[in-house]
Amino acid sequence: MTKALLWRLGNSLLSLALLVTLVFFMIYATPGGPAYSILGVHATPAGVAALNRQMGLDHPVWRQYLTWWDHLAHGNLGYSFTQHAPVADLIGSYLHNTLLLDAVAAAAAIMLAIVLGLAQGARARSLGRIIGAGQIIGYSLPTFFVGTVLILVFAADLAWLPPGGLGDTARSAGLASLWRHLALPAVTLALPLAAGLSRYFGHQVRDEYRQDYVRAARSRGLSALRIAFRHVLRNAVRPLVTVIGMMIPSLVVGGVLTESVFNYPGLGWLLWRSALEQDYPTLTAIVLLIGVLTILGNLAADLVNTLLDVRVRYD
Amino acid sequence: MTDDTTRAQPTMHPGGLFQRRRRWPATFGRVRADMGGGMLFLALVLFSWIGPLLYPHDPLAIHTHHILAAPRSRFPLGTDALGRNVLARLMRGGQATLAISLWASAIGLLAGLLYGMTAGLGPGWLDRALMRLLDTLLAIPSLVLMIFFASIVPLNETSLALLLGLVAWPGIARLTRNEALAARERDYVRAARQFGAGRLYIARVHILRAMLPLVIVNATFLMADMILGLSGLSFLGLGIQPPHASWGGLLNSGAGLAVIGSWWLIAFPGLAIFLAILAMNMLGQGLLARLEGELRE
Amino acid sequence: MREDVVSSGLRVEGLSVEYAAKRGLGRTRGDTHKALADVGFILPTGQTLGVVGESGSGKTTLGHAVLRMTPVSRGRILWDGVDLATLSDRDLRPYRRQMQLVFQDPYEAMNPRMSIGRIIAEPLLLAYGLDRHARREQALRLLKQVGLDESLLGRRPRALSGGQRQRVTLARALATAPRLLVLDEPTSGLDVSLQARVLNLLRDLQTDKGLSYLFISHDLAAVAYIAQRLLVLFQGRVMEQGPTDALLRHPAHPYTAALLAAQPSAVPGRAPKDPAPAMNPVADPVPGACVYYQWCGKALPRCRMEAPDLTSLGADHLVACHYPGHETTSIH
Amino acid sequence: MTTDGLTLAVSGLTLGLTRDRRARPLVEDLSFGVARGEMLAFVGESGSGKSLTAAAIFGLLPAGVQRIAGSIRVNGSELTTLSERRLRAWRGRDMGLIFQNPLTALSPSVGVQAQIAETYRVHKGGTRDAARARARALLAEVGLKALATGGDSYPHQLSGGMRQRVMIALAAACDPALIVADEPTTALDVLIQAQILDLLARLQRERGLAVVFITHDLRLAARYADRILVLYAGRAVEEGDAAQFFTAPRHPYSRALRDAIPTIPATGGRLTEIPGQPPEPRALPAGCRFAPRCPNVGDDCRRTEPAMTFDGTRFACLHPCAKMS
Repeated sequence: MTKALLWRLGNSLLSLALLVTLVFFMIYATPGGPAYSILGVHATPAGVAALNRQMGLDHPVWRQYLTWWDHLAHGNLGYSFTQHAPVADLIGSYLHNTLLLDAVAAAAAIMLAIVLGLAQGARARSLGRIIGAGQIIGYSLPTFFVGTVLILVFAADLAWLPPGGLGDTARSAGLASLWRHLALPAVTLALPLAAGLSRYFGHQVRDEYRQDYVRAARSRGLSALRIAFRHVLRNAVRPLVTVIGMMIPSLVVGGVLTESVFNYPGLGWLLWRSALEQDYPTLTAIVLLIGVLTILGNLAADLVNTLLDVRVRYD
Repeated sequence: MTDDTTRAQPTMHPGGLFQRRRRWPATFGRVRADMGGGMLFLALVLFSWIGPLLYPHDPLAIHTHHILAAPRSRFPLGTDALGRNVLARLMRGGQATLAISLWASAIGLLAGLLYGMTAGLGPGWLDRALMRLLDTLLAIPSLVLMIFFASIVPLNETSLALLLGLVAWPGIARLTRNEALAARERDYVRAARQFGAGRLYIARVHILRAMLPLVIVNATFLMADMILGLSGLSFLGLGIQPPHASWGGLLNSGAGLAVIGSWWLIAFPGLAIFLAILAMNMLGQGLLARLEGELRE
Repeated sequence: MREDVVSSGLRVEGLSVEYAAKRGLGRTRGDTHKALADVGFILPTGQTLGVVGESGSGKTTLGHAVLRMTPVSRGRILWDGVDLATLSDRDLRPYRRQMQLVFQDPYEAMNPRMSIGRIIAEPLLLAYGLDRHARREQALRLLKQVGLDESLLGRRPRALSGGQRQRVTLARALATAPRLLVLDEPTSGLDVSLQARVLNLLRDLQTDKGLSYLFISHDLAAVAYIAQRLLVLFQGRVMEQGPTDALLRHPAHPYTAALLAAQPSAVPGRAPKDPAPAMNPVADPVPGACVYYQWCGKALPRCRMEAPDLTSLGADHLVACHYPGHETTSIH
Repeated sequence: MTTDGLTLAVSGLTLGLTRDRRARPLVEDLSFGVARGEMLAFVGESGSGKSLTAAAIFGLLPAGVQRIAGSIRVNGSELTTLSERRLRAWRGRDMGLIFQNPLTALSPSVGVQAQIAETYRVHKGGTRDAARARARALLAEVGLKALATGGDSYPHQLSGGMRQRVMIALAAACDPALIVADEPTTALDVLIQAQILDLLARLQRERGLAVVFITHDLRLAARYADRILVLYAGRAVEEGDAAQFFTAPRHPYSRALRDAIPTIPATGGRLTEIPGQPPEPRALPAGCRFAPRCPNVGDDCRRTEPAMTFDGTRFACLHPCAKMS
């Protein structure tokens, strides 16, 4: 078991190294290179050359690559010329906001998914059909559309909740204000997640119900509730851990769109702004960070799964 | 078809109390799902391409006297802030959105198939290397990659289709590879090898054909992702550039104005995107259910 | 073994198949799992060798190894005097046609998307490159040979019954006019009445075509019906082999005896039951002991100290036991 | 036949598809009884309806199949009129079911002691500790002393034979009067098969259980059961004492089943084949269902469905085989 854990850890480290390399070549392959975008319309060949020299971009590839690693190792993610701040400093607070939003949305989505999935799997014919229709609609709804509509209804028309941002005073104004600011983005983000997760979980529950052991339990006179909670649920939740790990990319994608709609100062919003402003150092750093978080998330899910369940069923 | 499956009485072990029985009439609901999805998609395609023939209005024409006009007879879906006809823009935007998404899906499907087949049928070390690379690529969510590249390349229909397609293939690649690996170990493939079949024959006849239906069904989900991705990019201002219309772009330009009452600017493009994605998801899900039903023994 | 017996036919010597035991971090060196250890037998042309053993005994691996469908670690597979174990894949090709495998699960062995006609014709296409017309003709002939109706030609495997499927895979195996068939549990999934039909068909085909069979089964009675010689495998090792009659009448190895006692032979009424030995799975094998030591009802101290070699009891009857047919009180 | 004193008495049981009303029943007019301490073997090929009958006894018919007629009495009480809730109290307490594949029939993430204890407590109440103690005693009784002491084990940690022993312990947890074993050894090796059936026979003797043993293997039925009932395409074709049955089956199908099995030592002759295939429930032949495959068939067989008659054994055939063969 220790070996299995080490094996997974090694795999993840390899993925991380590959990721860093991949991102490096993504920037390296940028047509014109970063100097052009930094200088923008003022770019002259001489200016570009000077900046390239200044940033070490005239060195051979391998040297740039090593420098890239060196900088990363020292936590140096570059300097944002549009925001006039080191990228590492910039990212910190945005990351914090994003993690907050993601955590709230993910928690809501998971809880909803378990309830819906259990109901769907246990009552595949009647209720399951209705929930199934809701799910397919739920994850077909584009996040940015839902967000816009929510703003329109709850912020513009009803004026119940703020239309976006986190409000400069959000933190100082206390938890209530924070929740009010979080409500709409969190709902927007959680909706497609809950739809996808509950569908997966519902199938899982339904498959468990088809297993022999459920009928065997019935043949021993166990009640439906007992079978559902003591036997079926236990088996159906296990794969959910993996799925929650795999949920991270959807969370990020949804997050970028949600944060843009609501002007929520998170990583996704920053990614969007820096893409529009062609702020490559920031853009690169965020892509890298998201990749790292995803890999770590999957690793965490793997580890939890390994700890929970070392056996291989039905082999 | 149904007759054959119910008539077959396979059961490896005779008897056995609760052998899973195939429920024959249950496919009815699923058939409706893929039919409904297909019809919906067809309707959107007709709207986008045949619509302009029936409603020939210039999507770029500016009607200065009708700025932000609410839907009524002259402009059935109203006008935007520059006084452009929303219905005409919606049709033109549909062409752009659907065409680019289709091309992108085709590119993604092809690239994914090639990559997956190479990994699944090649030697073990190649498989391991390619899969490691794929895992890493998958660690960066597709929209993030799209945003990254969209900020670099000049944006037009061709570059968007390429960009989306090249970001989209890993999912298909992984599916293809897994299916190929599974198929390789099937007894009928071993049998073919015993008859002297070469790698290419097995790849073509037994593996590709066996998994193609599943891969194609999954390409419908890919198409849904592409519509969402393209619309998302356009919504973020990184897709089709104004003044050209796309559904996501319409939503983007309308979002600010909707707050002050011009609801039609977001309602119709938003609905269009939703319906297009829904159509593909329904189609895919229905087809998948059929396929599973067909393969379940 | 006598050298002169086999000039034509199959002769296997010292066949071993080992898998690297995979654990977590890739392969651990030297850690091998012995699926087959030092297996040898002779199968003269036109005869049947029955391979008997329980799940995990390595009997399926043996069938696959003989056909080189699984990598062979050591040993010789002599087919008409040519060692197949050393041939490259390309050199092996002409021999592959001469020996075919009939899979345990016929449904798994057929591409579900192909018609029965195409399935049977596939080897004809691959081995001889026959045209469509000739393939169809041959497919019809093969179908008839296994007693199936030509109306099945256009059907899919899933529309067939278990017995029909098994006969289709048999027809396909016969397409390349092989001389040896490896039959892996060909009747285990079939109902009794269909099982009889397949067994009879196999007998008839053997008489007609002079085929050799390597017949793998856990059903001792089915094997006894069709095989002239038996090979009893336990954990990848030969426990006993010899002529069917002698082996069943006077089982020398305690494992063979146990198998025989456990057979649901058609004893009318409630015959007194021979209690089968306790087969509790024991975690680790005792190093240096007979592989059957932990299960054996007749084990003596020597069995723990020293693994027995395969020794002759005369008349082609070999057994790997220190005390063949021995009646003593066990140390267990 | 009097049903008094029988542990299980089934009469006129008819099962059919819920949706397809044109189809003939899957099981038709089936009657049998099992007394205390007796083992009755159900023998038939796949599709003969033997497993459906077992499911019907427990009121666990798969979706799409329903009981059309017939009575099922356990210890004299009618089960078919009970509500699902009332019937639940009977399952596990008065009758236990053993499945074909113990790996899938045991709950994978609950320990085996816990599963047995759970079943016991649901029906008999008592403290957790008492139920655990009972579970341990049962495991020891079925020959799993190693599992009866110390911590709990999960099904995936056990071998196939051990799992089936656990299944038996589960079925016997509440001292039921009846055990139905549905192909209990089909998934097991020969040696384990013999052990499991020996165990079942021992429990039957020691506890005076009524056992219904469902199998496709006539040899196993003959070796372990007191009586044998042969099913063909949903109908009973013959029923009788195991020993007598094996020496002189009267129904041509029973005889064909017997003669289709290879024996040890081999007799040298050919095995008897049964031509054709069992009929589909949707396309049953008129008259006797076995007529199209029967060597003794006469014109009358294709017209009238033969009723059960008694002549040494009970059988349903117009042209039975000779009394001594």
